[in-house]
This record gives sequence, structure tokens and C-alpha cells, in this order.
Amino acid sequence: MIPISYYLILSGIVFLTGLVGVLIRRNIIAILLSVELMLNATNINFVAFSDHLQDLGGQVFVFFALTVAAAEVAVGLAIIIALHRSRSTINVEEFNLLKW
Amino acid sequence: MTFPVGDLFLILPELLVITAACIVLVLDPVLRPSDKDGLVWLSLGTLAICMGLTASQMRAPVEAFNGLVIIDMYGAFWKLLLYFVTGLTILLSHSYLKEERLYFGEYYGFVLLALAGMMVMVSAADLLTIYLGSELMSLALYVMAGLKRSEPRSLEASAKYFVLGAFSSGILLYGISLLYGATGSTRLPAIATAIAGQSLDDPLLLFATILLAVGFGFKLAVVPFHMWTPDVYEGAPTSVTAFMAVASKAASFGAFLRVFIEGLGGLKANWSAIFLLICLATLVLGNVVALVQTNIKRMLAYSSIAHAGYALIGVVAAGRLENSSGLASVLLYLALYTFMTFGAFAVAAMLRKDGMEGDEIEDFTGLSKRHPVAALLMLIFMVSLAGIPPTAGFIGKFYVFMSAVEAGMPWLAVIALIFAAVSAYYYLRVVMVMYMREPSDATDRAPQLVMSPAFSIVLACTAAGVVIFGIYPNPVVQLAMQAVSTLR
Amino acid sequence: MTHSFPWLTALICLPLIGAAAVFFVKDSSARLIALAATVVDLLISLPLWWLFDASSSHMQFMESALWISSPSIHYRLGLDGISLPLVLMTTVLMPLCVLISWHSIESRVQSFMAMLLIMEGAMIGVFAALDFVLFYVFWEAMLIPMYLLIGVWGGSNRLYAAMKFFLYTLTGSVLLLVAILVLYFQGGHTFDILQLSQATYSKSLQFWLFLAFFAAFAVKVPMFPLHTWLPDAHVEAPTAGSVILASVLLKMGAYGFVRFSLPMLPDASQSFTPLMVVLSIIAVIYGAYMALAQADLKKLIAYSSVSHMGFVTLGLFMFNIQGIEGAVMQMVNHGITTGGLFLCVGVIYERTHSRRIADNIGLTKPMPRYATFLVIFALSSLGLPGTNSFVGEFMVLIGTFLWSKIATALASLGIILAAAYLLWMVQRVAFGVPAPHMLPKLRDVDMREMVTLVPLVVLIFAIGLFPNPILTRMHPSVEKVIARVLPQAPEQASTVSQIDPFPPTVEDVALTADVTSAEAEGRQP
Amino acid sequence: MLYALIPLLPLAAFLILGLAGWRIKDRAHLVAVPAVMLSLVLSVAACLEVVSGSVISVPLYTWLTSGTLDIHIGLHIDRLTAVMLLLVTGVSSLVHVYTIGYMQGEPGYARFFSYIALFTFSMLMLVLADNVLQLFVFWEAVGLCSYLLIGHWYERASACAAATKAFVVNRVGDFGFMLGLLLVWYQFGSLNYLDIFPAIHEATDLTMNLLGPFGGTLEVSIFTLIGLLLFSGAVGKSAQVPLHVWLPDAMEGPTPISALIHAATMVTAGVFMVARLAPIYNLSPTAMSVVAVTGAATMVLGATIALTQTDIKRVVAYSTVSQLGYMMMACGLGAYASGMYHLLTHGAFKALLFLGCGSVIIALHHEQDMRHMGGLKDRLPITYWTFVIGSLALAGFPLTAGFFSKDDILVSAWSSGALGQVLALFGLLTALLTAFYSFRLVFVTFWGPSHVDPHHAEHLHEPSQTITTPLIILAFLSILTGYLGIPSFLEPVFSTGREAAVHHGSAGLAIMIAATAMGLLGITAAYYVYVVNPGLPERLAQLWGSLYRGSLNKWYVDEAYDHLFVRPTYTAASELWKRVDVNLIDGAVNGVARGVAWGGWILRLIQSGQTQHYALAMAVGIVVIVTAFLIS
Amino acid sequence: MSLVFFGYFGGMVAITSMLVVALRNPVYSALSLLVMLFHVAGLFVILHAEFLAAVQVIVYAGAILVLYLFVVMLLNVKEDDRYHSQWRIAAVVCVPLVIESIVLLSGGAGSTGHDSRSLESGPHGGIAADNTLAIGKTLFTTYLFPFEVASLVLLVAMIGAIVLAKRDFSESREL
Repeated sequence: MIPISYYLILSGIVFLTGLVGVLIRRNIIAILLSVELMLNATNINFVAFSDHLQDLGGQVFVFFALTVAAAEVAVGLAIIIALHRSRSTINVEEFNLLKW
Repeated sequence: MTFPVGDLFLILPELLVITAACIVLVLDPVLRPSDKDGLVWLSLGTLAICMGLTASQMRAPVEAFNGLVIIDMYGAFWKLLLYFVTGLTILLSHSYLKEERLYFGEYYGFVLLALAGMMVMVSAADLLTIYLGSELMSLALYVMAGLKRSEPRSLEASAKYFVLGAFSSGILLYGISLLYGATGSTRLPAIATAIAGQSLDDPLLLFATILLAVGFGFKLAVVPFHMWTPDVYEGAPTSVTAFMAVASKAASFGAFLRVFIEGLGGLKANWSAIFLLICLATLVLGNVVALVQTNIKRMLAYSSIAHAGYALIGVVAAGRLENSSGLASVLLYLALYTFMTFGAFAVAAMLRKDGMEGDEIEDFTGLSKRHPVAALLMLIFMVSLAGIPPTAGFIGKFYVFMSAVEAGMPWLAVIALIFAAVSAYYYLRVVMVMYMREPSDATDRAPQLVMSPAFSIVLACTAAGVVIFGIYPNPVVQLAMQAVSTLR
Repeated sequence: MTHSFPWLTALICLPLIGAAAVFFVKDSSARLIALAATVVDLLISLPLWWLFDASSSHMQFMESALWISSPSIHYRLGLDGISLPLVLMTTVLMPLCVLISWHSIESRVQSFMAMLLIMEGAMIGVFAALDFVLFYVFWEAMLIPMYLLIGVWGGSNRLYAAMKFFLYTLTGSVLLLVAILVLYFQGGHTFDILQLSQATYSKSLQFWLFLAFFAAFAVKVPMFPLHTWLPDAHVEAPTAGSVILASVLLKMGAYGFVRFSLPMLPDASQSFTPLMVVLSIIAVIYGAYMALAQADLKKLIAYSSVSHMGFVTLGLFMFNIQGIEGAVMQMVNHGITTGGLFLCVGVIYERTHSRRIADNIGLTKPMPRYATFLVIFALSSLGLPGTNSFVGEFMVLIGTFLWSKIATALASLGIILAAAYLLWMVQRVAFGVPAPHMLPKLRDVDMREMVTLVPLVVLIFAIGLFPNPILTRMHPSVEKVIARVLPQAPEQASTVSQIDPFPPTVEDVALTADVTSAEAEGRQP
Repeated sequence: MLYALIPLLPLAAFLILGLAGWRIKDRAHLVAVPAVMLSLVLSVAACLEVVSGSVISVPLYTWLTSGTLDIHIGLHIDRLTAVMLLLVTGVSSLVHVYTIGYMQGEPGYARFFSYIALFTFSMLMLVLADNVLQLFVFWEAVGLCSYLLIGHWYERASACAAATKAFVVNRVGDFGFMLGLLLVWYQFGSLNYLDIFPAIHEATDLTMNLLGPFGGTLEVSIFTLIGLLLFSGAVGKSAQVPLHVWLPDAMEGPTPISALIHAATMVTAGVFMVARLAPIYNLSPTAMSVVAVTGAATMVLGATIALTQTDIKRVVAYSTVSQLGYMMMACGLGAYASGMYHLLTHGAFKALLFLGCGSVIIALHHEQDMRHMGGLKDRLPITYWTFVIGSLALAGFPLTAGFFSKDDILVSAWSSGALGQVLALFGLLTALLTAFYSFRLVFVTFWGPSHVDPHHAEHLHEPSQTITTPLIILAFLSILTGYLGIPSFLEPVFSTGREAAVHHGSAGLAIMIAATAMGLLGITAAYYVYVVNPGLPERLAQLWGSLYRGSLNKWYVDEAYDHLFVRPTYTAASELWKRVDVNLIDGAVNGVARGVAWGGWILRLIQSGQTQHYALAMAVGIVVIVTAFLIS
Repeated sequence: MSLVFFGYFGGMVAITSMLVVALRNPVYSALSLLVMLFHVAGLFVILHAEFLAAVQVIVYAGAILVLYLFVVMLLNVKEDDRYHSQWRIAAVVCVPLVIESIVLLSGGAGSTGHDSRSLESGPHGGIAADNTLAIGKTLFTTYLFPFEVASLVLLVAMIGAIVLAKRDFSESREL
């Protein structure tokens, strides 16, 4: 009933929104949130295709993607905390000791 | 539903590594600091055993876990390489961590877990497994990059690596999802079959391929997805940098080639065009920017970018050739690249100045006077990186260019070689600083190379590899040829 | 023809073993070991001269072993009449290089000697290699030791000079590598130089390959306008480095032309002849002009090398026996003569620590023996008949004359200029009155230096008066090369080349056009 | 084979002295003199053998073979060679003896002897050569000896400069020689006289288009070309216009050298070469005319300069230039035998004059300026009388050797057509000038009041016997050589078919008388100007100011060359070096390097340290790749 | 009917995702994300992935997002008043990217022919229990290996987070 391309377009919009978010947010947490958007776009794709293909593989993939996302968030937030502790900021623009 | 016990035997090396990692993680808080060297020996021992196991797996491909894992010579080749690098990393870290006063047992655990991730990557036959393996590796590396917490640069490196890594894995994952949609599976053989029955200019497939290329491009550190590399390499503890520059790159190449050859082999024409573009950009940028670096780690980072570019030549050639010589050249290149790059990073790691890491190229001034042997070895590494015979670097380049010429692209070889000549400048600058500049008279402030037995072993192994495989590369060449023969 | 004793391997390995051994001993013994290694190498190489079968055009003293299996690359060595003199020249010069560095090198003696020995092994390897990859390996392996020789033990501007030398030559030779690879696929999947020399390649392919070869070899020769690394490298290098550079390294470029460009790419070689001739002649005249303007002894000699090597490339591209043999002779002779000149500069530099002509004047009075040597080398360099250089230059001119008379006339101008700059140099350095404050430093040539200089003087006259022994060994090999370039004239190459096998072009300034070929041939006895 | 010892003996002497000279030192003459003497004896023997008309060939060894190029070194003795052999060994022997006295106590005694031994060897090999290349090789070798000997007093800047100049100027000539030699080989496939000469007659009418490469047409006979090219070598070696400039400067060398090399033997090699290759020249009237005119020009120029020179040796040197012009003119007019005849007699009397000069110079402690001499005839009687004999011979005074040979040339010239007659007139003019300046020399040096530095004047005495004996012998030879029938002896060699015996024609007699008259007139004039009227020279100089200054300054040829060739060459060299090598080529190379580094700096800026810039770069990468695909 | 649901969920997902990026306060961003996650879960339900919908809500909304909010609060992040200075360039870059993506995605779906098999509530679209059972079965049979690897990923993440975020650290411990 709903063409697969609808889902594709939707996921595309979400994905690109996330991508843009990564590019334009200064707050590192917001950037991570944007990355989550990208992952969710992926999930939408997988599930849509899974249903479309009548194949469970896609759903399983989403399951693992969720797991990994969780793990990433954990590590990411730990890094943010450590960083905040030493630099007192989470503004990515200010992390430029390393350059050139 | 039977438990696949037989499959467990196939992944015995992985299991061993994971077990060792867990033991290290568990024992670390328990052991007294003086006994912690035992963890090093444990890890090394495990690696030795794994090496034997993997070597015995050098045979016809066997599928395991319902085709999610494939044990073949191709994977074994990478694994052997990875064990070797990991072993060297552990040895180097042993000295380096002491010097940097970073005492964690977790460190070795992370190294082993990262290794496990890499092993999964190179023997995976499913995009899911590859993704998980790469995440395992990446997460471990994110943490390791930030281990030198007292140093803001280390944390910054970790943060940058993490943000960009997550970003790129998002892209990769999106690509995988599209590929799944276009072909109906995430198994590489199934993908290959699906592609074979489809029109090649399916936009979805194309988009998926591009996004996969981008995702892997990030891990391989090729232009324009390379930009994290210099910062992270510079900021991370040097032993970690060495591990990243060599092992992570090797594992990424292993997975990358498998995906693009076994899975997307039908799209050769498309992706080899993509990689040609990337390859040229990488060669130019990597070499040219390395010219103006003053920090040795940063310079080596750009150099590793450039070397990825050289390896990509083999990939591009593989995309145009019917035979597997292009692929073999990539494997060979990476294998030989391991020795020289690791050696160079090792020397950089152990150079101390005022009790700190002496990571400016200027800090090498007069090294040949104080540490003639180390300087000589560094010379050998630099020469090899520049690709001048009779060193391993030349052999690697030779085969890569040979495949390029075979693929009818001598012009690509010419461009690459011209940039190799450019690269000679910055490698030789290190030599120049070591040999041709007099050390400043303030000898107490002069940089010192901290020697230790473990470090000596690292240097000896890498230098021997560079020289021996430069003079007699036949074993590695044969190994690489055999490894790719099982692919596809 | 396989000899039971692996002569060439011994020649290559002995210095390398010596280089390894040198690292484990003290400075003073390092010198002795280096001397011993080079002298023994010389002694090993001498029998080759007599064992060599002068009637055969085949490679001799062949050795072959599989080195890398896929693609099959061999460790394959052999000598023919072209490489034999060059190898011998190398082995003769190396002990002298060690001797001249005896006292002048004080820091890091072991490394220095090791570099010299590695250079020797690699240089012999270049001349003896019969596998293209092996050749390339030796060819490139030389860069690093030379870079270090210049950079570590060189003069004040050594860093710049060393890097310039390195990048210049490396950039040239990377193209060679690509050419080698292309040849592999076009020439029957082999790196065997002999087989590759038998294969045929399309004209357009030859064109590109020739350019690639040219880049590598012309930089090394060096041909105008790729010569600017040479003066810098020569000036900054220590004496032994300059000697090796001038005497052997430059020859490798010319050797490359005669061993690879000509037999492998005969059609391209022919179509590039006008260009090569023009560049060679420019080099001859321009190099001489440059030498005239120099105030630094080493720079002067460096530019004279450019000029003299112009004769070599000129002769090579004449495709007649006189031209090519003359070119090879000129290679050997230039090695001996220029080597001698650099040794002389080294001797004086050791005393006055200046290479400027203005600082070293009037040396005959305090250093009569030194002045004698200097004058002899200078005279040889300006091609005085009776000395070695004349043989080569004369033969090249003969060869050129058969091709174009104007080219010959222009090249001969170089000889006039050579007399001008060399004699002017001699006039200033050897003659006149020395500066009083320099006098105490100017002690005459001692025994060690005599030993380094006398062999070259002997060779200068020996070759000048009796060039035939070298030439007889060369004939079959050179004829083989010519037969490859001009297949229509397998035997009487020199005669046939008068018929002007080249299409007339602007540069093809053949006066021959009017002397009809039939008449010209009729005159030949 | 025995005759091979003729050159080899001096060679052996050279080797002994060269290698062990530092040991032998003051006894060097014990090695050199006997060697040259023996050579002389052998030469006489060889000469007697070839009188019968036979030709001696002594093959030595194969020098070089390459394809069709096949060069053997060998000796070829025929009558022409024999004459030269006698001249060379004879003069050389005398000079060797003379040197013992002249160079006594000099630090470079052994060196000097070794050089002249080497020179003798080279000169002998030159004349004995049986092929053109050998001729060329030793042609250069004698040049080398000349170079070394001019620069014998190496601490004198002028001597060194003169040596270099001599060599380089000769090189310019040799440039043509070399090309001519190549052309000979190209044309005949051989360089051996015995191969070339027979082949010549079969090959006529060969021409070459000189302007071919430039699209023009200038057909030149190949023989003309060969002749002219080879002649350019002779121009250099025999100091013909315009390459005569080195010879007067060469007087910086010790006087025995001036006598041996720069008067009697080496400089005549050019004449010898033209005579030797007469068969080739005979085929090219153009080349012959050029030779003749060049010779005549040299003759007049040398004589006019010699008039005013004040340096005693330079006067003789310019006279040598002039006399060489005579010989060359003779050869150019086909009178090879006459030229060779004059060469021989000139060798005798010019050697005498130089040695006489040397005697004066050594007596005056190396004073060479005539204005500081005068009145020496009483103090140096032997020198004086022998000098007068030499001058008489030079002036062509009847019954001296110079009289016969010069006469022979003028007569031959007169009888060889229009050009010859014009040139003969110039020859007569030169005879006048010659007589004038040679006796100017005699009068100024030996007569009149003494201007000698009083410091030396007291112990002014005749030098030792080793110096005077050669003078006396040469004085005899300066007369006696005129009575040898050299022209008829040599004529068969040239086989020109030309009548050699036109001497006795009426025109010949007239010329003879005219020439004699000119000689006497010149001597008288000199007597009038310098003895009778000592103030006249200055007045004359003022009267003909510009002419005088021109002559005194050698017609500014040196200056012209300096401005036209030498300086522009050096300036061009340094300018080229700066502009092309340093700025252009190196600038380009360094520019590329700098450009790459600059690119590195620019590209490096992309690496801003901003994480999101990196992410943006990745996004851009995606866009670029996708766009590339969508477009294609 | 499902189109209406899709329209609602899809629309909300799109809007909230944009809000996540657009809202300057990270707390609001996180909350938007929360809303979005719920709607994604809704989409999953439409697509017959009930198990995943649950996981999405529990793990994502329940765990991950809470973690985010926790950290935001912990670090006391102030309002993020500006976008990154490169936002204009980024926008310029993204315009073609958006266009290209749409072209590729819509075109791709059209050409692969998957369209024809449009989603229907087929035999598979049963109750949630079925779906969960099926996934569970596959996870522990077919996907056993990745499952174990995932556990390692979590292990690394856990220890890594501890190592990095631990306050007192090595220096004091060793000296």
C-alpha cells in the first residue's frame, strides 16, 4: 500500500537532517543527537526493506544497530565528560589544539 | 537446533584472544603493579598460539555460523599480520606506558579486544559482522586514543575520532541499509548474486556503493575522509597511534576488499572509478601536506594517508583487472607498510625530550651521534617509506605499480611515483635532521631515546622485516598471492 | 658461458660484507677494512679482463638465480664488452677513494667507509645486472649512500645539495620504473634485459618509453637542461663522493642509454636522435661555457663533466660503431680523468680548506709534484692527443661526422673551450706565485696521495696510447647494439650509417646529402 | 726498425728525466744530449738511405681499430721527412748543448731538459708520421711542449698567460685541422698518406653544399674544404695571420726554446704539413690561393711589426712570423720545395739569431730591451759575428743560405702566374723590410754607444763555450745550407710536374737581382738611420705617428681579439651562468619545489582542527562523487 | 489506512528530527529526539516489526536518551545560542546533497522493481509475539556469532566509559 520509496524518502530526510546537524551544531551532545538521527534513518530503511522483502535480516540488523548505538553513546558520553572535565567546555569549535 | 560446536573450533583464535582480553581485564585490578608484566606475557603468549592456529587455517575457505563468518586464507593473511602488529604494539606499549606513566591493565585488554574486532572484520562474510567487528575495534580505539587523560590533546583526539567515527559509521550503516534494500541481503555472496542479476546503474545500488565507499574511506583514511587522521594520530598516545596506523588500517583494508570484491565485485567498473578519484586526491594531498609538517607523528599521519593512496592504486587496478594481481599487490603493500610505519612510530614513541614525548622532527637532531643504531634503523624506515630499494617499501610500491600498469594505467603509476619522489623529501628531512645537523650544545636538554629490551625487539623485528623483505620478498609475495586466490 | 666461480656476485658482495664489517670496528681499522675490501675487489675484477672472451658478443660470467617467483624476477648478472670496462673502472677507482679519504674524513669514519663500500657494490651491480628490476634496485640503492655522503660529510651548503641531488635523480628514475613495468607487459612478461632487447614494441609505445628512460638517464648523465644538480652535488660532496659521482654515477646514465634505450627502443631512439644530438651539443658547448665562468674548482670540473658527458650522449646516438665505442671510451676516460681532477682538488682542499681558485694559486713552487698531476689531468681532460680523453672524443667526432658535419663542428667547439677553461684554471692554480700566508699549509703530495694519483696517470697514458685492448673487447657488443638499432645493416654499420638512415629534419644537418651515398660507399675500402 | 730509435731515444731521455729528474738534477744534460746526438746520427743515416729515392716505412703498432676506422702508428721516411729529420735533430742537438750553458744553475734544469727531449721526440714523430692522425697527435704534442716550455718560468704571470694563449690559439687552429682530418677519413676511408695519395686522383669533382642545411647552395670542392680546414691548423701552428698572435708572446719562454720551437722546428710544422699533403692541395687551386695569400699577408704583417719592436726577442719573433709567411706563400704557390728549402735555411739562421739573442740576454742578465743595449760588439765578439752572419742570411745577403732560399721562393712565385707575381712583389717589399729590421737589430744592439745598465756593464763577457760553440756551428750552417741542392732533392716528393728549374730564366735573374738589391737597400737604410743618423728614428716615428704606433702595438690585433673574442666569451659565460643556470633552470627547479611546498601550506590550512570542518569535507566528498556519477 | 498512519508517523519523524537539529537548547533537542523515537517506533509497528518497536522505545528512549539528558544536566550545558560558524557553507554543500539523495533514492526504488510488491499485511504481519519469537530464534541461531560480538561491543563500551570517565586516575594510583 505504501510504496517503499516513501520510506526511503523519509529515511533520506531524517538522515540528511542528522548529517546537517552534525555539520552545524557546536555542542558536542547535539552532534551526537544528530548522529542518532542518522542511525534512526538507517533503522527505518532496514525495517522498511525487511518488511518489503519479507526477510528478518533487516530487523536483526536494526537490533544490532541499536546495541551498537547504545555502546557508542556510552563511550561518547564518557569522552564528553572527560573532555568537559579538562577543558570545561563541550563546544566542538574550541577543540582545536590539534590542527595543521 | 544444534549448537555449532564445530564452528567454535574455526573461530578458536578469536575466542582465545577474547578470553585473554577478559583475563587481562579481570586480573588487572587484582595484581600488584610489579606483577603486571605478566599480563604482557600472557597477551604475547596468546598471540603466539593464535598465530599457530591461524597458520594452520591457511587452507580452502570454510564457512561458519551460517555463512556469517568465513575462514579462508585471505582472512588468515590479515590475521597473521594483525597478530604481528598487536604483538609489537604490546611490546612497544610496555616500554611506552612506563615512560608515559600510564599504568593500566585495561590497556592491554583494549588492545586485545580491538584485535578481536579486527579479526571479526577480516573474516566476516556478512555486512553485519563486519559492522560489528569494526565497531568493536573503533570503540576500543576511541578509548585508547583518550587514555592519556592528563594530556588535553589526547582527549581531544579521542573526541574528534569519536565524533567523526560515529558520523562515518552512520553513513556506512545507511549505505548498508540501502544495499540491503537493493539486493535483499547482507551476506556478501548473496549480494554478489543479486547484483549479477541486476542492471548495474541502479541508482540505489550506486548510492549504496558510494556510501559504503565513504564509510570505508573514513577507516582507511583516504582523502577527503582522512581529516581525522593527523589530529588523532598526533593526539593519541604514540603506541596507540602506531596500532591505529597499522593494525586498524590493515583490518579495514581486509574488510573493505572483501566487501568490494566478494560483495560488490559486479560493480567493479563503478567503484574503481570512485577509488581512482579518491586515490589521486589522496596521493596528492597526503604527500604535499606531509611536506610542511614539523611534528613527526603528524608527518607520519600524512604519510600513512599517502600510503593508503598507494594501496588504493592496487584497488583501482583490481577493479579493472580480471586476475587477482591487483588485490595481491594491496595485501602485499599493507603487509610491508606495516613494518616500516610501525618501526617509525616506535622510534617516535621512545624519543623523549625534557621527560616529555619529543615528537617534533627537530627533536631528532643529532640522533645519529647519540644512538647510532636507532638512527640507522630510523633511516631504514624512512628510506623504506620513501620506497627506495632495497627496502620493503620499494617492493610494495613495485607490485602496486605493476598492477596499475597491468591494468593499463601507467599514467597513474607515473603520477603516484612523482609524488613518491615528493614524499622522499619529507622522509629524508628526518634523515637529514638525524645525520646532518649537529645537536645543540645543551646536551642535558637534548632529546634522548629511551631504550628497553622490549623496544629493542620491536625495532629489530620491524627493521629486519623491512630489510629482509626488501631483499627477499618472495615469502610475503607468495603469501599474498595465495591469500587473494581464495577470494571470490 | 657460465663460469664456475661467481665472479660478479663476489664483486658485488665483497664490498657489502666489508660495509657490514666496518660497523663493528674502530675508526682506524675501518679504514683498513675498507681499503682491504676495495683492493681485494679490484684484484678479483682484474682477472675478468683476461678471462673475457673478446670475440663474443654474448654476456659473459653469467649468473642466474630466481629471486622473486611471481612475477619471475631473477638475480641475473653478466658482463659484455660495454660493461666490463665500466666495472673495472669502478673497482680501480674505489681503493683510491678510500685512500683519499684516509685523513680528510675524521668524523664517523665507519659510516663513511660503509657508504663507500655500499656504493661500490651497488655500482658494480648496476653495470652487471641483466634483470631490469635488479638493475633498478641497484640503481636506486645508490641514492641513499650518496645522499649521506654528500649530506653528512659535505661542505657548507651540503643539505641543499644533497637533497637536490636526491630529488633530481629520484624523480628521473621513478619514471624508469614505470617504463620497466610497461616493458614487462609489452615485452613478453619478463624482466630479462636480453629478452626485452629482442622484443619489438609499437612505435608510439617506444616514444613514451623513450621519454621515461630519458628522464632517468638524462638526469643522471646529466644532459642539458637537467644538469643543475651536478655542480651543487659536486661542490658539496667530500672528495671521494665527488669522484664516485663524476666517475661512476654519471656513467650509469649513459650506460642506461646504451644498454636499454638503444636496443630496446630502436625506432624511438632513431626518431629522437635529432633531439638528443641537439641537447648533447648544447651540453658540450654550454657546459664548457659554464666552466669558464666558475671561480670554484669543483664547480669548474663539474661543468666540464657536463660538457664531456655531452660527447658521450652524442656518440651514443650516432648508431655507428665509432660513435658508440667512442662514447663508451669517453665514459671510461671521463671517469679516470675527472676522477683524477677531483682527487687533485681534494688534495688541495685538505691543505687550504678552500676550493676557490683564488685561494689556491701558484702551487707549482711549493708543490711541484702536485702541479704535475694537476697539469696531466687537465691536459687529459682537454683531450690532448696521447691521453685517454682524446681517444674517446676523437671516435665520437668520427662517429658524429658520419651523421652530420655541422654537429661535429659544433661539438669540436667544445674542445676549444675545454682548452680555454682548463688551461686558464691551470694557469691560475698551478702557475704564478702563491699567497704567502698559504705557504705553510702547502706541503707537497705525500706517499699516500701519490698512490692514489699515479694509477690514474698510468691509465691516462695507457689508454691514450693503447686504446685497442679495450676496443677489441667492445666490438662485438657494440655491433650487437647497432645491429639492433639498424637491423638493415647488421655488419657494416659505420658504412651504412653514412647513407643517412634518418629522415631529414631541421636538426638533421647532414651535409652528407650532397655526397651521394653511392660515392661515399664507393670510397670505403 | 733501427730508425724507430730516432724518436725513441729522446723519448727515453724524457722518461728518465721526467721520472728521475729530481734525482739527476744538474746532470740532466748527460742523459738528454747523448740521446739527441744519437738521434742525429741515425737521422743522417736515414737521410743517406733515402737519397737513393727509396722510402722507409717502419710500422710500430695498431693504435685503434673500430669498424672501418683503422689507425696504425708507423714511421714514414722519405726525402721530405729526411730533410726535416736533419733539421730537427740538428737544431735540437745544438740547442741541447746551448742549454747546458744557458740554463746552468736554474732550479728547473732537469725539467727543462726533459721537456725539450719530449719536444724532440714529438717533433720527430710529427715529421715521421705516416698518417694524418699521427701527424695531428704529435702536432698537439709539440703544442703541449711549447706550452710547457713557454711556461717554464711559471712564477712569471706573463709567461703563464703566454703559454695559455699559445695553446688556446693553437687549439682554434686545430679545430679546423680536426675537422679536416675527419673529412679526409670520411672521403678516403683511411688516414694513411700511402692510401690517400693514390686515391686522390681517382676522385675528382667532388663537391659539397656548405649551405645545404640552411637551404642555400654553396658548392665547394671537397679538396678545397679539406685543404682549408687542414690549413687552419697550419695557420695556428705556423703563426699565420690571423692566428699569429701567440708566437711573439711565446718569447716569454727561455731563449733556447724560442730558437728550437718557436723558430726552427715547431712553427714550421704548418709549412711541413702543407708540403706533406701537397697532393691534396694541388687539387684545389682555391685552397692554394688562400694559403698563398695568407702567407703573404703574414709575411708583410710580421715584417712591418718587426720594424718597431724594442724587445730583442720580439723583433726576431716577428721576423719569424714574417719568414713563415714566406714559406707558406711558397707552398701556396706550389713551390713546396722552395718553401721547404727556406724552412731549412731559416731553421739554421733563425736558430742562430735566437741563440745569439740568448747569448746577449744572458750576458746582460736577462735584459731584453734593445734600448738598454748597444756597443756590445767588442764585449761579445763571437756573438756579434755570428749574429751578423745570421742577420745577413735573414736579409738575403748574397751567398748566404737565406739568399738562395728566399730567392728560390721569389723566383718560383714570379713564375707561377698572376697571383704569384703580385705576391712576389710583396715578397720583395718584405725583403726590404727584413733587411732593414734585421740590421736595425744589429746596429742598435751591437753598435753605437752602450746603454747597458752600468751595474752589469763591468763584468760583461762572452758566455761559456757551450753557448758559443752552437753559435759558431749554426753560423756555418747559415751559409752552407744554401749550397745543398735541397729543391731538386725534394722535388720528386711533390711530383707536381712543375718545372723546378725556372731559376735560370731571365725573369728569374731579374727577380734575383731585385731581391738582392732590396736586401742591400734595407741594410744600407738601417745603417743610415741607426748608425749615421741616430736621431732619425724618433723623428720618423713622429712623422708617421699613427703608422709607427700601429706597428709598435702590433696593429692592435691582440686588443681586437681581446675585445672581440676573449672578453665577450668570459662575459657571456658568467652572464649565461647567472641567467640560465642559476636563474632559469635552477630557478625553475627550486620554483617547482617551492610551489609544491606552498601547495602544502595551503592544503594544510584545510586541516583547521575543527571537527566539523572535517565532517563537512566528508560531505563534500560524497557530493563530489555522487555528482561525478550523475553527470557521467 | 496505513497511509494515514504513515503520513502521521512519517511527518512527525521528519518534523521532530528537524527540530532536533534546529533547536538550540540541547535539552529541547534531546526531547525532540525522544518524540521522534516514539514515532519511529510507530513506523516500525506499521512495518510489522513490533519487537523492534518495543526495543526502540525501551532501549533508545528509555536508556540512551536518558543517558543523554543525564549528561546534559550533569555538565550543566547552557543554551547553545549559535550554530557552527560553517553553517552557511554546510547549507550550500547540503543542497546538492539533498537533491542528489532524493533523485537517487526515489529513482532507485522505482527501478529496482521492489515497488510492485508493495507492502501488504501478508502472512507475516501477525501478532507481535510471532515477530518477537522469530527474531529471537534467528538471533540465537543464525545470528549467534554477531550476538556474541555485540556483547563484546557492549563490554568495551562499558569498560571504556569507566576508564575514561573515572575521576581519580592513574597518577595517584601508582605513585
